[in-house]
Amino acid sequence: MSILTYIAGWPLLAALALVVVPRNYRVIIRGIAILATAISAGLAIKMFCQFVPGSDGFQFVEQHTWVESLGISYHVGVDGLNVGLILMGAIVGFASTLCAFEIQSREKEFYILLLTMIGGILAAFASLDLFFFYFLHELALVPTFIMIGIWGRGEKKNYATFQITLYLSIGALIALIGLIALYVQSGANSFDIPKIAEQLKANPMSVNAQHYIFPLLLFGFGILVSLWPFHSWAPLGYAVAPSPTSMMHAGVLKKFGLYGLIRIALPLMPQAAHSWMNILAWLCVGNILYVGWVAMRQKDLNLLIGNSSVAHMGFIFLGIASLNLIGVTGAVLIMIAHGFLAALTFALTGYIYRQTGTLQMSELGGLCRKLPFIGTALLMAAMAGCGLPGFANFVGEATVFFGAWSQPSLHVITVIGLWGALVIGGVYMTRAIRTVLHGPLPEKWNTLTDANFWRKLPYALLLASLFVFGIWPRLLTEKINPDVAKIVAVYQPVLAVSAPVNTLQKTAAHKTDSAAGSAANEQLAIVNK
Amino acid sequence: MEDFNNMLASGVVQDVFFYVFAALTLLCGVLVIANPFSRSPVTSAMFLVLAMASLAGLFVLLHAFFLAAVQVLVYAGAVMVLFLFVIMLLDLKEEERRRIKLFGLVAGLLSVGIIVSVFVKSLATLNTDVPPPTLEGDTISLGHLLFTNYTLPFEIVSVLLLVALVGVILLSKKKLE
Amino acid sequence: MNSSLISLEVSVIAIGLVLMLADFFVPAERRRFICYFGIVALGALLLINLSGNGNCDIQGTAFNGAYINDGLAIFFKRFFMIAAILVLFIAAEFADKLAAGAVAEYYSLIVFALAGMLFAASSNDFAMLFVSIELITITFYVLVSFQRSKIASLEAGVKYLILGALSSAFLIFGIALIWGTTGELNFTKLAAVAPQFETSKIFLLGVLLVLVGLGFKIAAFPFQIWAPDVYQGAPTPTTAFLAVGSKAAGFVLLLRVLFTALPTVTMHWEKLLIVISAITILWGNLCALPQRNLKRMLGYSSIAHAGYLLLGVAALNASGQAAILYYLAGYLFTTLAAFLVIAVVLRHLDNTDVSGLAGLSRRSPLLAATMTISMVSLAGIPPLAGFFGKFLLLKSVVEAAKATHGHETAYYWLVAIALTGVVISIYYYFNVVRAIFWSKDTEDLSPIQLSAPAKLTACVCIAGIFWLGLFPNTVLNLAQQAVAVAVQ
Amino acid sequence: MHVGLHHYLLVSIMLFCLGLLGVILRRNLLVIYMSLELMLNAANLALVSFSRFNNKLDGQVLVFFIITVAAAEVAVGLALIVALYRKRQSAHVEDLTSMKL
Amino acid sequence: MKYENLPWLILLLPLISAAVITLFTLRSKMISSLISIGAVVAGFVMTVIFVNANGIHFSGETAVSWLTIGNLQVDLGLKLDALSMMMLFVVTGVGGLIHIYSYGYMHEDESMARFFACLSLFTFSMLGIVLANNFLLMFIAWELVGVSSYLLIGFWFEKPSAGDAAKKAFITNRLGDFGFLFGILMVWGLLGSLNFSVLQAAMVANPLLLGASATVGGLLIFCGAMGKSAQFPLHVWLPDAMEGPTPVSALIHAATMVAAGVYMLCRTLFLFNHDALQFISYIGGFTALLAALMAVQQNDIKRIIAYSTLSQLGYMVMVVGLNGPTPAMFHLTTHAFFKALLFLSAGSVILGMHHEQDIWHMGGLSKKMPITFWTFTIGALALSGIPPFAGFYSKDSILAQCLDQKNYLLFSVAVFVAGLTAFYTFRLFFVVFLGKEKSDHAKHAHESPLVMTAPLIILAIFATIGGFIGIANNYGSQLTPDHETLSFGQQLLEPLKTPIPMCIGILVAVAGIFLAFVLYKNADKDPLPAKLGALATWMRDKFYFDELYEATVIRLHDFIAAVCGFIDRWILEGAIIGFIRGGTNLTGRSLRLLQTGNLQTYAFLFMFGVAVLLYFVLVK
Repeated sequence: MSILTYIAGWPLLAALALVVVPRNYRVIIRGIAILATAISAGLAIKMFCQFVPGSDGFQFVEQHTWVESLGISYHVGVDGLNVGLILMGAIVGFASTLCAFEIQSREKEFYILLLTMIGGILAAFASLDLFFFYFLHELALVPTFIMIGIWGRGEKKNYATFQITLYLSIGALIALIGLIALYVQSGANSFDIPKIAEQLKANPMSVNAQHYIFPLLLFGFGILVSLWPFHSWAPLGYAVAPSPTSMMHAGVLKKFGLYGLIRIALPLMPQAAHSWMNILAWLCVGNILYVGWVAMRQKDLNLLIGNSSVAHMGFIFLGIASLNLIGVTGAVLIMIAHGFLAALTFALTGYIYRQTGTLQMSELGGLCRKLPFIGTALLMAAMAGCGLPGFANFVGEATVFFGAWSQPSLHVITVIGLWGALVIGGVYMTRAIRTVLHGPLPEKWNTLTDANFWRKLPYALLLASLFVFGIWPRLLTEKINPDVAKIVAVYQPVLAVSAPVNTLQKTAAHKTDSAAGSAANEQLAIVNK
Repeated sequence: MEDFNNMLASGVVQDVFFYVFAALTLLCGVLVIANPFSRSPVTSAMFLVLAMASLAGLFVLLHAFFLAAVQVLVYAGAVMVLFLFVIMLLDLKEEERRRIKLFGLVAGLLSVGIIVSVFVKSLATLNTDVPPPTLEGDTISLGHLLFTNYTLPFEIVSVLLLVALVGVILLSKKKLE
Repeated sequence: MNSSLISLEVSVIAIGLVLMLADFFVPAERRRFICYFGIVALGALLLINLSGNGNCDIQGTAFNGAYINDGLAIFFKRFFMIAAILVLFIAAEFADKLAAGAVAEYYSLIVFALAGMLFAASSNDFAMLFVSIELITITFYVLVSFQRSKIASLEAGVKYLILGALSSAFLIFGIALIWGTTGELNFTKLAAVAPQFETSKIFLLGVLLVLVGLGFKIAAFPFQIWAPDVYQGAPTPTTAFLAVGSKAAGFVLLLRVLFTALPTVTMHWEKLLIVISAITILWGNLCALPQRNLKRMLGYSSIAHAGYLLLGVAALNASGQAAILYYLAGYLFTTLAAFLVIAVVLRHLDNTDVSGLAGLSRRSPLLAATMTISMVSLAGIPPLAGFFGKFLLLKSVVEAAKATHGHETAYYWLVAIALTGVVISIYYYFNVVRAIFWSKDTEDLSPIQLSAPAKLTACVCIAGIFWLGLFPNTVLNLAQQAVAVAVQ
Repeated sequence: MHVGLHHYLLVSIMLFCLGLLGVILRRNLLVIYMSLELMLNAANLALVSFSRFNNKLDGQVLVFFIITVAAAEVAVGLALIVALYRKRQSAHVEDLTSMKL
Repeated sequence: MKYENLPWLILLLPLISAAVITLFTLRSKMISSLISIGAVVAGFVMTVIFVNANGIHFSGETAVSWLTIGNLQVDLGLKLDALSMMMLFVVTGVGGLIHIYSYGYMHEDESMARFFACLSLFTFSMLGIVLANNFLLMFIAWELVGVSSYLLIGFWFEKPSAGDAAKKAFITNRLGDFGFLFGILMVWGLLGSLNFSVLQAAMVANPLLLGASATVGGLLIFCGAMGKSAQFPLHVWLPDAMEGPTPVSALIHAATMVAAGVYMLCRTLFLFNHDALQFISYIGGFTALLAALMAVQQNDIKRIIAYSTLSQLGYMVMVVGLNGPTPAMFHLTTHAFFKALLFLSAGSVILGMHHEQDIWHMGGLSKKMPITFWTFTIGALALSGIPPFAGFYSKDSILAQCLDQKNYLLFSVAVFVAGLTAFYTFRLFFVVFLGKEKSDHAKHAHESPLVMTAPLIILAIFATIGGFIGIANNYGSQLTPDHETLSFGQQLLEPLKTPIPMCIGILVAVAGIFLAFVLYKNADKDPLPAKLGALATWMRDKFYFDELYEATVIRLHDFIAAVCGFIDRWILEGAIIGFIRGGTNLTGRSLRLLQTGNLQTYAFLFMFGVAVLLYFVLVK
């Protein structure tokens, strides 16, 4: 069996096991959950290291037919697009299981639901079969509903619960229709993505068909990713959800739609994609600017973070909309980076909430004094959130900007994106830090206690991953690049026009190490005389 | 006598009888549902009996003698007796004249009107040049058919009757201990 | 002619009689256990049937083609058997709400209704169609109004009676017109001659009237009006059987009439079918939305599900009919699970409001799980049976949209409406889930004692729901073979 | 002209619709039920006349079934109405609205 | 190129120390501070070794590829040439001294470890800016510098003012960075590379490569400098930044970070066309003037120096704009010496005064803290451009450049500013050190410990001799093509080459000092407001720029945010979604009304259904 099956299988298996464990064996329940997710995280790292960049086709493939009459099969495998996502998902899953310490009542149910969610989404990312791709993602819907319902916070709980559930199912259903239509139109009589791709390569879909399938996928997935103006479920939902849930959701599940767009919509329906991209680009302005401004207005820390994470989706969409190697790679980078980041921030706010019982920023303040570790971590998270170099997010955002800029039609939007990333992001993040962490510490918070080792673990883990990929992005880009290149190859004719006119690539291209030095020297010599 | 036979042969008599029975049936039908003089269910029931009887007459004109008999026995006999029994049992008094909701009436009439019109319209498309009828609905042929081709439905109906029997007992038994 | 084909039906009727007679020999206080005999007997029959022994799965016709035993029939017969067995289990739980003296009759009537359904499954001419439908309907008149002590039950009975009689009057008249114009009662023969009557208005009128009669049974718009009241008033096991058995019987007959008897006619009516299914979906879901009474809500939702099933009819292709069969199979376990919980939990409450489920998750995890899974499956969410069924239905419609010429947009609208319906339904189904897990109403946390059979039933239902959601192969193949023979 | 199939069918159709009207207009359950019987009879008439003019007996067999079934139905129905009347002391449809909306 | 890995070590040591401190030694002040100081001092030593090995006049690069996506190539690359070497000296040298100084200054603050961690982080990122060989790497370091300054300004985060100042600095810098990255994108889009050498080669090969967008691109890149070097209109953050500990003010907001803008301009000068440079120079001149005027009426010892920093930065930017990178870098270096010196002395004064910063509570400190007094004096003289101190030479070269470019307007501005500089510097000098004590803090003031005074002395030495030890040579050799290397003597007498600016410079400086002497010799309150009236208040209130921005930029953003918030809450959430939910619910409730429970209605509906069905199928 493929390692991927194990990565996704352990959590699901653990969920099943927990069903039979009596509910008062709390330690055992936690133990099983943490162990399972730890194993799958470990396996994910192993898989990530063993992954061979740029080898054509998928790796760690496993396939079993499931319903041969419909051409549905359990088919998993990774290439550059999802290898990082699976790694991210597994790590975040582990972290969120650790953060589930904060759940005090009815743990058994909670862990079962959480593990189902984790396993499902990991498998969904690994799946190369349209049907399972959808099927496994939907496993998370009911857990989300129940988790927010039972363990959620605040008085808007019920409203938020139903809103998030309905939005997610609307999006999912629209996407489902898109997928079915794709299956029917492709005529491959198979849900297998590679098969469909081949089939369509041989005889492409009619532009007409593309033009009604693509919007279905775009908006279906878009709703799942809280594309403006379908975003309003996200901040509220994350604000009321218990932090492990919002970690998984904002961190991992949200990436599903984007992954779907890149994996399915872009390569299979090039003409439609190309003509829809301008609309997408303008919608993502809504995410970046509008939602950014909305975030500035928030009084509740979680709502602010939720809005900011919606705003971040805008950059990913921008990257996708640029339809070129740099932009799409950047989009994938942000997807991974934001996964870690969102999980981190929600974990931290969850800790603060458990300590203080509120996230109203007006009531907090000066927490850095009593919670140095949490405070510092939150500071770092905020900085990463407004695109500070050193964190993975910066790499992604910068890449996206370069990608978008090399698409002349997107110049304006790129600039808007810059403004959103650098200024607006900076403003609300620093404001939040100022009110929550800086300033005098109110009397009532003198009793707060900083995280102990076990509590620190998830935060440290997530921060570490942010740093690793932020400082050495080649770990990811080398894997992502070749496969993105395959996808955007379709659009090359389009791009050839817009690619920056540069005669210097040859000189700039092969210069690493001190060879560069000498190269530069000669040029300088020319310069100086 | 002589010319009467001629009339029979030419079918004039049948026609006359048809019109008589048809008129009778419809008239009684009308009186069943809307009787200007009395709204008591009893009168409705009596007119229903008449309607059934005259239908039996039409059956005879259609040479369905056995069915005519069954019609009289089962419907005009058993069923209507049952009705009357129930009416007596419940000694339903005169249905007090409640105000008929005008909207309901109009809409009802409208829909029924539509149905009638559609029926009649489509009736017009029926092809009329059928060979002169020769079929005789006598008991032998009917019974033969019933016990060869239609055995299964016949048996099922027997089960159905059993069910009905049980049901009626269960529903109308004074007290189930 | 091999009348041995009907051995299954005959033995079922025999079981019914035995149950009825058992009344004499069993003391009143033990009578509720009579049904376990019936369950065992039916179970044995089912096993024989599934194992393929006996001659239940011999394909062929009998009684001059009036009776046909093909894939479709076999599929539905197994379906009805399972349904009846589960309903009997529910009835056993519910028995203490029935008059002690009549329990045995209740069970036997269920079995007779089953017999009617079995005949319906393999009826191949209009006479059979008529008598089997009437057998089902008349049995249900009694079953619905069985709780004589409750006004609601009687009232539901009368409503069902009058409207049922009305619909069968239309049905008869329809049959009369069809036979009158074509001179054929047998479906197979009809299929041969029907094309030359396609223009004859009176023939089409007859077909429409037959459809009216069947539409009433499956509670399709505009003949759905009876469903909520009857579902609410009837004793819970009856409601369960009504929701599953009678609806399925309606569908098998619908499939026979539309696709075996009159395929050529049906092909011209895609618009009509599309409209009906669309309105049915919307109507059911919209009305269920503000509903607080659980049984009534399920009544409305059963209308919606009839609408979803009609998607498969409207698709006018084999995959659509296979989807209908699959969906019904899922619907069987899902609905029966829900009614089992209702029968057990809400039996003692005077009203069957959703609030009655408050705190169920603490009172009885098993029942809570059962109800949740059933609701989620009804809402059509993976990995449960309901999802795969809806998936197949939608797929068939999209395929139809691709195949058809001129009606694409109509089909796309149909899909859109179906989606709307699903989303609305998610709202009210999840409301039930909410009531189970957290709610503002006062929760009595007295744990519920479950009898072993009830536990068994719950587990069977859950297993069925998951099985159909996760391992669709077996049933899907069966369904596809079934429609393969039913539709040429 | 000669009396033919049309005339019989016309009669049966009118009878049928009379039944419909009765169901809509009358409020007494028993009378409504009688109207339903009228409709069944209309169907019977249609069948018989068809069978006469198509020279096929099947229609009459069908009528035979219909009459039997109708009888059974009537029996059950009347029993039901009686049971209801015992509870409610009324056979008026307006009094049967405990379940609505 | 020998020891080519040494620069990497120089760059990474501070980062490592920062990491080590945050991860392990936050508990112990001692170890942390030693690690941090060690890192930067080691950096200085290694710089010396490296330069000795390779000489200063060479240029090379060492790079490893960091990110390669299609035609986006970013290297982790170091550009090693005179410019970066000199800056290395400044950063590690002056930085090292300030590190040492802070050990004394901060040693009773309980979160000293955190302080040194941030300091190391800053040093790392500053070195990053200096050594970066491509735009993106420089931008990265640029951002990191911004954040470390944010951390250090907000070091005492419990003080609301500190928090606010940090926030302000960060956001203002972000505004600049926005333009900077925008410009970078533009350049990359047109030239297809980020590497400085490659770009320079390209631009030299074909100066018109940037085409129409040359001016815009240049100005956008200049925006970065505007933010970091606090040029008008983004100058508002620097004075507030004085909320940070004094060493921070000295290191970041005087010596190094604020100079980064100027450095960046010199590094990328080849990109700027004439118009862009014009604009830059005027911005610089205006800033210089504005800041000098503000400085005249400040009463906080640190703020006065801060404003003078502003105005000196204005000088540098102006002269860069006047196509004189050499004078700019020259002045940058000397300024680093004497401004650091002034700040540190001010710091020791503040410490001696127990954190009293208002100059009107000081006075007569010359006896109590002699060393500080003398070092400060040297710094003041250097700043006011009195020969033979370093400031004289660099400032003179600037004035000369102005004349050389025939830009008389800017020349006169520069001269006037020189006068003002001398005036406010010595205003401060007289009020603080001479005259009588104006508070009892002043009476009990005491000299600072050796660990603080030693750096003062070293800096003082450099502030004195900095003008003629070949700094200008080293810059010039790279920056100005026709630069001839001068011997020591030539350097000493360099100003005589351009007598006019020299004489005017000295003249106005002396005049300024004299005026200050007249006004503030043992004055115990400021006589100026009486004389100047409204103008004085305007100067004191910084010409109301903060208020202006408060009223316009911030308000506007908040307003838009409010509008979006409203739309999100009420239109999108409330109206639209509410409408859909309510609408569906209402439809359901109204459809339900047909379910009257009345059998007759049902029968009627049934029949009506049949009628409609028949009608539509058979009639229509």
